Amino acid sequence: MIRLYNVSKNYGSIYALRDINLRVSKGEFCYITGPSGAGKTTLLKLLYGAIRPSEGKLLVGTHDVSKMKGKTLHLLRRNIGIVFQDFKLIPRRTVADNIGLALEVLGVPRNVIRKRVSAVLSIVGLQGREDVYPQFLSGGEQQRVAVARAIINDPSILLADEPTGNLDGVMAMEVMEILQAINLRGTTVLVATHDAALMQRFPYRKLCFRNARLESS
Amino acid sequence: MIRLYNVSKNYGSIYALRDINLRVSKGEFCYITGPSGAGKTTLLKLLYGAIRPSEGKLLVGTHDVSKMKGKTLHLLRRNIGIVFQDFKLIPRRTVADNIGLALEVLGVPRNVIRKRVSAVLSIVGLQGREDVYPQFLSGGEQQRVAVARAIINDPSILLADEPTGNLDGVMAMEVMEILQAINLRGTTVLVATHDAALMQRFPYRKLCFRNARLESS
Amino acid sequence: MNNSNLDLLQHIMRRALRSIWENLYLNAVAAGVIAASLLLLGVYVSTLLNLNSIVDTWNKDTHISAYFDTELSEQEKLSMRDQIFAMPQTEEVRYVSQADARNWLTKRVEGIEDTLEELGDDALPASLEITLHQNSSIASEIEKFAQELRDQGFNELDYGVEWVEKFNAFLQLLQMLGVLLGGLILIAATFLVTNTVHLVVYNRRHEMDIAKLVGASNLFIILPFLFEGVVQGLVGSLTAITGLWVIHQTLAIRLQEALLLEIAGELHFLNTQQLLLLSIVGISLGFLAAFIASTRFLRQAP
Amino acid sequence: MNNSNLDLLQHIMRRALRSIWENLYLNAVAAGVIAASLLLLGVYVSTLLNLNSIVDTWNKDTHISAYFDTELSEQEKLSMRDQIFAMPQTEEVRYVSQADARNWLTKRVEGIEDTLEELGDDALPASLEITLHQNSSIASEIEKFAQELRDQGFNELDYGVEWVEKFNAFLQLLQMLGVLLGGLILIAATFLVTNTVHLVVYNRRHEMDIAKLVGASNLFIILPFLFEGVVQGLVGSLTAITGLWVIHQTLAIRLQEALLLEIAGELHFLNTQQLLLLSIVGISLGFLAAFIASTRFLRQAP
Ligand SMILES: Nc1ncnc2c1ncn2[C@@H]1O[C@H](COP(=O)(O)OP(=O)(O)OP(=O)(O)O)[C@@H](O)[C@H]1O
Ligand SMILES: Nc1ncnc2c1ncn2[C@@H]1O[C@H](COP(=O)(O)OP(=O)(O)OP(=O)(O)O)[C@@H](O)[C@H]1O
Ligand SMILES: [Mg+2]
Ligand SMILES: [Mg+2]
Repeated sequence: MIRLYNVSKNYGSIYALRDINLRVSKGEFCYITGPSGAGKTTLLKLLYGAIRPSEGKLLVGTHDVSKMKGKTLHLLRRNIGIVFQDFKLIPRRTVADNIGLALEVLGVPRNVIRKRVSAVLSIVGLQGREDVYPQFLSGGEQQRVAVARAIINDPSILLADEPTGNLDGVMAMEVMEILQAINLRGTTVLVATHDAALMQRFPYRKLCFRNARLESS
Repeated sequence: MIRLYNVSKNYGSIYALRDINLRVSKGEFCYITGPSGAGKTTLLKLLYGAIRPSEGKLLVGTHDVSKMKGKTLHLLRRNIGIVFQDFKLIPRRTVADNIGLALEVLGVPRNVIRKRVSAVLSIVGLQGREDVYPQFLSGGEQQRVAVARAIINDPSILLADEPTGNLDGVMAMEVMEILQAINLRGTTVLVATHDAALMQRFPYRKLCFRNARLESS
Repeated sequence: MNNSNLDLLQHIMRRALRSIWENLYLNAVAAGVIAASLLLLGVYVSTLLNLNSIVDTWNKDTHISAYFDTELSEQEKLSMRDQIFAMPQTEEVRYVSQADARNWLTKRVEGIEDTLEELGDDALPASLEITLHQNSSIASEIEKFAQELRDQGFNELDYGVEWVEKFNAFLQLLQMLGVLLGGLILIAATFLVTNTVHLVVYNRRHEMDIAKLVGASNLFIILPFLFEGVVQGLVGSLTAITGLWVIHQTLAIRLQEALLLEIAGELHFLNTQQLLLLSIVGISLGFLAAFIASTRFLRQAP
Repeated sequence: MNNSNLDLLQHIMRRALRSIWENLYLNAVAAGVIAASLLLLGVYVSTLLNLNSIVDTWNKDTHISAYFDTELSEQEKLSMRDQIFAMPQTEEVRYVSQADARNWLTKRVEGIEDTLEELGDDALPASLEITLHQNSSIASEIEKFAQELRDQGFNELDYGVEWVEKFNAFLQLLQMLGVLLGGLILIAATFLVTNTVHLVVYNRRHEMDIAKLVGASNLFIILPFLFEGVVQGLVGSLTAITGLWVIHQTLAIRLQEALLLEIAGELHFLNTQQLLLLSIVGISLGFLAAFIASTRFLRQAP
């Protein structure tokens, strides 16, 4: 599903990732871990095409992401659900609009969108919060909205960047269970996280990054 | 230092805080904990005057915050250092400008600001990153910049909202040690956090919130 | 177009309307800039058109006065008139008797009345007022015609074409200036509107970035802006036309009453075709600006 | 002012300059709007002033022609002239002999020359051209003066004040319209500039919010904007003055050459005082807009 061949990403003299070789199969569940600044977010950004590798080749599904142009990028992204580290919610849109956007861009009818939105909201424990604006939610609630948006269109790949950073232990477990359930339905899941307790409780393959290098896999 | 008398905060029918009575002495170190949406951030916002209580009275130092007007609020805030849950860094300002802002508003000369900025940056482990823009930093690095800005003017109160949410275990300990050191110099420190491991390792008084109420203190 | 595309179009239209609503001020500014530039253009064009039509009437009025020798008999004068009427350039010939001439002068020069009375009927000569065909009413043609008249024995000719020619040259200058200014106005307007739309795009940049990240196609991003631009152009055009109409109704007509009625004839409003052209210019302006601003954004998006 | 306040001022000035630089486009728009409104005002005011001064020369030209009876001797005519010169309203009296009168008419009425020659010297009467003091040069006063002349035995008077009066009324209408339009322009400009500055504020809202949260006083927030507003006003005023100068140098002078030289005298540019006033209006506009926009922000900030 995901293959990296000698991928590097540098900003001037700063290397965010250096010479990464990696293969994640379809349906796998992987943690991406490592200290702050190790390159976890950078790896995810490469996978959804927000940045292009400085060197190397990068395949996601059937797409050669290292060569993809702006015009076709959306075809890749429609198969990927993303939970961003900084949530990336639109402040002036309600929770329902924020989550529904991922279906709007596919041309799903409004009434279908409405039903799916309230379904995923109750999955993340925010039922009835459709019409609230993100700025009126707590940090953890915003994070769960981000999770809801990522899973609404049943993506074949789910990328989650620190999806439990603002959640208490119980809630973090619940979110992990959601990700696990999605994984069981066949979705490839990559979770960047610092949370050792989480990784202990849900043991999966770990990709450990340190100083821009993949240390163990 | 901090006193709350029957403080409530509601948004329409939603109560973010309900009937809180609380007293934190000068020089104390307190955790504010509880599940997502319990009212932790709301408490901190009340303390630095971003929102006003719907009911009750709120004293911070010599200031009656529940009655403070916009014109005098800055006098309160100059004594408070704040680490925001969403960092609140200015995207188009370098790290140095972001951190220096807290001294600029006091009329500290530029050369003094420059020295203090590089001093606090090395405290949080980001020496030499003065001229980088926040969007080019990783989540954890941004969080440490936020910590640096909060401590630069030696505030008498430090409010930190989830200051280790984006940090790995080792880095989280380091930040906690910074907060501890500041506390030892006499600053009252309030840290909102979910991180049970942290609270175990650095045992201090815990204010547990649940459903907008202060459950234990 | 299948169902999904129809739904997509619906989403896009809703976004456009919402964006117009949420950025009402900026959209109003864009429409206002379009309206202002069209108004300027419209005022200029309609001023020019009206001046042109005034000059046309003046040109029609250009006539040659050919004075008869006082010695000629009435009979001879009339036969000469017929002769001149037969010339190809001639549109109309009017015989002005001595009495007519006296009337004319009396009306124009205050205080000369009594003087003329003292002088008696013979003071002013009779003349022919010759009006030429439109296409002969230009300075060079008139000069040629005058030469022919001289050949026929008229020694005194009177034709004041000079001032009209001068004014015509001035009009041509205005016209050239107008093309130049009009071009400049349109370029300036496109620039201003592009930048205003760019502010709208800037305001929604965060939202657009996120839309792209969750799989929006480029069309999904820019179509709402294009629609917005067309609406701006439409509103701007209608505003400009209303403004032109109001200006025409008040200022122009008042001006006409106050000063120009005698020389101006009637002032005309722009005709339907010209108004349509103006609207098309406005709508194209809005569309172009939106296109430039939104594709400029796409090139920067992650 | 202690040291810390000086440093604070330094920080504030640096922020203002940085904001101008970072929002160059919006600042240019604001300055441009100010420039455009001042330009409009300036063109209008200077047109009015020039028309006024033209009318003044016309008014000065208002004179009464009093025609002598042909029977009077040269001696009698001159003594009557002295008598009229002694009247309080009289500014100047010019004796126009028969020869002078003939010259005058010949110049003005084409084709009359020969006619007059045939008539001989006695055809036109001699007259007095009487110019009145400025404050007597209004219709009612002139009428009164004319009555006095009639009482003195002049039966033929000639004074064509009507058209000038009509034009004066038109000018007064223009002046009133100008005050109205000027007011509207200034209000519209304030609105536009306020909203443009509001966009600058909006762009920096996030930064201002954060500054407030780390302890910035209200003055620290709004002073940079006020400074920015003054700079906008200054730049706008200078641009407008340059524009006015260019317009004066090209259009006005060309117009004068083409059409108006004989009636217009010289067209004047605005004087230093008027230009200064224009600049003050511009700067106040920028300041006011910045004040409104930035304090509006303060009321919304957390
Ligand atoms: N656009 C950029 N320009 C310059 N440097 C960058 C840019 N993006 C990332 N970096 C640097 O690359 C390094 C890796 O960043 P990345 O965001 O991948 O870290 P991370 O593993 O996600 O850290 P965290 O756990 O703190 O989120 C960091 O040191 C960061 O400063
Ligand atoms: N401006 C607001 N309008 C409406 N509801 C609000 C507003 N601000 C906060 N709330 C609600 O108040 C509750 C408490 O929010 P708060 O941010 O204090 O939670 P928290 O304890 O910080 O949670 P987290 O750990 O997720 O950050 C939440 O349910 C939130 O949705
Ligand atoms: Mg990261
Ligand atoms: Mg919170």
